Amino acid sequence: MIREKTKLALQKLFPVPEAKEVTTEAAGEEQDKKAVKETRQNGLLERDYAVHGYHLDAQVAPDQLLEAVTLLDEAEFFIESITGVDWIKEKQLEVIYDFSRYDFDLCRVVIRTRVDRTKPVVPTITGIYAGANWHERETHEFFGIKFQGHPHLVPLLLPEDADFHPLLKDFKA
Amino acid sequence: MNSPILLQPDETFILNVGPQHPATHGVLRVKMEMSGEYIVEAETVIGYIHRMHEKMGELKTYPQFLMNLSRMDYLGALGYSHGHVLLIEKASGIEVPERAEYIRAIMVELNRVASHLFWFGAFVMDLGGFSPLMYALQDREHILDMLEGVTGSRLTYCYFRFGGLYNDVDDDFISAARRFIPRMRKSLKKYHALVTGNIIFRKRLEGIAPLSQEMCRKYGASSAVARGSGINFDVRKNEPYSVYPEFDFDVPVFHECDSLARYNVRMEEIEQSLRIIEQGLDKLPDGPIMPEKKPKLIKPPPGDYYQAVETARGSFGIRLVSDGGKTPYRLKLRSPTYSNMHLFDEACRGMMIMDALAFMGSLDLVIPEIDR
Amino acid sequence: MGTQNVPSSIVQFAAVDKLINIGRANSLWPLTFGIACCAIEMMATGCARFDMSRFGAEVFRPSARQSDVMIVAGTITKKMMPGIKTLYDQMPEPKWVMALGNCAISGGPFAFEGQYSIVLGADEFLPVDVYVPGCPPRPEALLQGIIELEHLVSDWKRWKDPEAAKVVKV
Amino acid sequence: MRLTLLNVIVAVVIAIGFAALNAAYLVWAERRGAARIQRRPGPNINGPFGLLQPPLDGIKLMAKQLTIPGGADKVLFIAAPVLAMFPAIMSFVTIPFSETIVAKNMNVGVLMIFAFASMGGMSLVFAGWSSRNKYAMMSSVRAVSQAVAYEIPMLITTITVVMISGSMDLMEIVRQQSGSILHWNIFPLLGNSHNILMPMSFLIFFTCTLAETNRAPFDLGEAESELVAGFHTEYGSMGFGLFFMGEYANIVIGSCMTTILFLGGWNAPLPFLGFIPGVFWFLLKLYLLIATFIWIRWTFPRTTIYGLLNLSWKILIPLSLFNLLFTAGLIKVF
Repeated sequence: MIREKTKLALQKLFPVPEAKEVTTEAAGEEQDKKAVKETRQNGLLERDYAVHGYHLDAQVAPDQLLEAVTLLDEAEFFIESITGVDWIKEKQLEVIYDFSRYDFDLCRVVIRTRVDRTKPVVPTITGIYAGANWHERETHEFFGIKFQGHPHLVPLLLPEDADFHPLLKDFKA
Repeated sequence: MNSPILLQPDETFILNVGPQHPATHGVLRVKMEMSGEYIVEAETVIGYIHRMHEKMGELKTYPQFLMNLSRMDYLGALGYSHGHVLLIEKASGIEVPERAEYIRAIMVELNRVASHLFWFGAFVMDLGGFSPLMYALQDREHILDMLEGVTGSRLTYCYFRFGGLYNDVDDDFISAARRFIPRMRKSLKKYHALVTGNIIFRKRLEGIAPLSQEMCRKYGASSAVARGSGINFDVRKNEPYSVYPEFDFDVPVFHECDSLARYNVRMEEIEQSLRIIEQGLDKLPDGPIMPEKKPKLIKPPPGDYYQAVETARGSFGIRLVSDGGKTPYRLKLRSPTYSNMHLFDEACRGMMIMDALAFMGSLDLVIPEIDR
Repeated sequence: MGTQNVPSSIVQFAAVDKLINIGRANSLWPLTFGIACCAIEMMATGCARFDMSRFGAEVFRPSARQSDVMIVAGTITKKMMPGIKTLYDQMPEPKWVMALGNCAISGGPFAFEGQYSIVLGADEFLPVDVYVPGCPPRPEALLQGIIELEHLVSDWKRWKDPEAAKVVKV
Repeated sequence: MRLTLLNVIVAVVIAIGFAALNAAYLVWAERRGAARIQRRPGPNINGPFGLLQPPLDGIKLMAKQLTIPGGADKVLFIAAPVLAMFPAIMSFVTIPFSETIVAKNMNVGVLMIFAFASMGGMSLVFAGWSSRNKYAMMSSVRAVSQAVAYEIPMLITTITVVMISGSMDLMEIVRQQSGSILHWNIFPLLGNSHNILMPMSFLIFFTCTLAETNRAPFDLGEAESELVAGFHTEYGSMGFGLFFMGEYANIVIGSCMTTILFLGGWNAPLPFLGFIPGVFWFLLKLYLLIATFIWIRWTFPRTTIYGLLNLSWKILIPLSLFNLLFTAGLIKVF
């Protein structure tokens, strides 16, 4: 099962004291409710596919990102999308990476990382997935997240000289 | 036949293809660095029809956003709406009656046939043949008639509701759909005789723009782009949703990796969609089309939800981050053509402009869907 | 309505002018230029069932230099606006603009609070002659728009106005 | 026939009239024909069967503003459309429509028509070069390579016919083919040579005509989905109109030449049909060929530029050379 393999591989990213045990679904739900109040700690969660639509959910630190994505690349995942979420109350920006497989052995993996709203810098994964290029440019223009090492980080959908980030919650047209 | 020549970097010029160019099917611009007729470097510039669907998703309530999905991709609108309603139903735990799901599947497949027909015509027009467009659009009009009778509009349907449908199908629709299937099969035969068998057509597509499986994976390609490269990937089969497991249909996969393979996949998909429609009409159960108990106000519990569906253009993903409010906290639309088009920059290097534009046609672009 | 003052014709002769206007009205060549959903309906209008060619208006020219009427079919974004302006400037006189669909008229469903991306209608920067509402307009509506434009270009009426005929009877 | 000034003027005026009328109504025929192939009515409201459509289009084009793009080479830009129309009209002068209807017969008629035909290619080059547009430029480069590639097999095939007839006089070539359909150069079984390869040379010649007139599937010069509008991207109003008319005039010339060289000109297909005037047969053959042009255009997709050149250099030229040798051998034997 690719799900088990990926889970084990991703688990290695988290040192034992920090990573909570891989929680079961019931605990995951609890985690969810808590997440509204407090920021979620880095770690790996197994989600109920029937409710959430994906299996593995790993929150990593920005410097662990490349490692995690490399793991998925080796397991032949394809990149679905990259997007951001503006958690304005927690003063954080979240970058979400979706991965899936061209396979009947279904496994959807979500990698997420959180950065401070004032200094949103995340390493680029274009070196691993060439297709991340546009996704990262889009996330950059919508949220102002800088992808360090990106070859061509200019606005993609907005005009070339756009300097606003419309999907931030404090954006006013 | 079309081996790239040795390019002298100092002999190039920049050619702006688009935003108004007959081959780009809308407002797409490709900045091409050309050496004669060969492309050295291409940079796709998108966003000329960026209409902030995602921002509107955050500002509108859940039912208000239904209309946006059909304006995102106007050719295969119902497939996108399907993804949206499935996601919200999953997130807020709404049960959907079986009849509604069957009707949804039938409608989505009809819409897929219509979309593929339009693509077929436009693609052949890119190659310089005009008449197939007319034939394809004539067949498409029959589908639009049927859909219009039930959904009330020709292109931008707002037919699906959370939990069910806006309108039940009537006997007219069912008999029209049954009549349509043999007619479409006959037309398909005609198209194969007129276009697929044409020597000029084949020569223009065979061996052009090979896309490796590795490349598809790195860019996240789906639909005919992936299936033309020998990847057996169809969300309807790989990640079954709705009532698709009930249907018996095949996923066409071709291993040639070229433009002709992509063409063949889509033509074969029309036939498979017809099979689904046929089975759907046979199996269509009686019953209500809206659930009996449905929350008045849709407020999915806080959390993160994802739903992927197979639309006419490939794997469409929609992500909802909810904070429990009346409007989504974040709604991300993952459009399939966005990833498919992204391939173009890398794949068209060293091609001649005419092949590159034929290749662009084989990607089945709908620009508002890329730009969202 | 009425005969339009066409900037290119400096010397005007009534009869010749009338003939020229009739010529113009009956051979409106649109620019191949689709932006969004409405462009699909525009293509459907050119195709078998509705067939714009009956009115001599099916010659979609890809080059702005050869076209007479620009059908703005879809939402105009701020990024696209300069491009459309350039295209309009490239068209030789006399030229007409048709705003097809709600987006080209007023921004349509995308005119929304917090909107940062679109221009609210083609008439913000182009002299629009005919507005065809709908989201998207039906092909029949576009045909009606073309006939309206013909009336606008020349006084000559293709058909008697059925409404007016009724009034005469009563 | 003595050549007087009046004669010449009348001939030229008739030639211009014929060319212009043909060009205008072939546009109509093309639009109606395309519509028929595509299951729609086509322009049918303006006048009976839409017959007033071409004059209306013409009026509109003439009354449109003339634009010359900034930075364009003005002289060449204006000369190009004239050059597209002029050789075609001049070629009409020497075409024999029947035994009597010919403006000026020349004993080197074939040569003259080919000389003017090569000038047509120049107009595309001028147009593309002078309009200062990258698409037009690319199109004109294509047009040159296409013209060079297709003139060779066309001329070689013509030489084959000239060898059979032993004359460069168009009327003489037609007279040689009198009799029945089996005397025509396309099936010369009863003619003076028994060349069984002639149907092939007919096909070569016809293909080359398609390519020389820039018609689909060889319309790479104005490849709409690639080069916007090709060499006439920057031409509006009557400049564009002249290119349009020139294209159709060239089609008429090409079809006339095919009729004369291969289909027996004004000769009736069967001897007992000889009571019908020759000009009827000539026009019948001519318009059937033109209908084929239209039919092909709306059926086939466009080839690629390398496909086009490969077809000429790798297939048509060797075939026509072989055909030439074969014919020479046959003439020697019989």
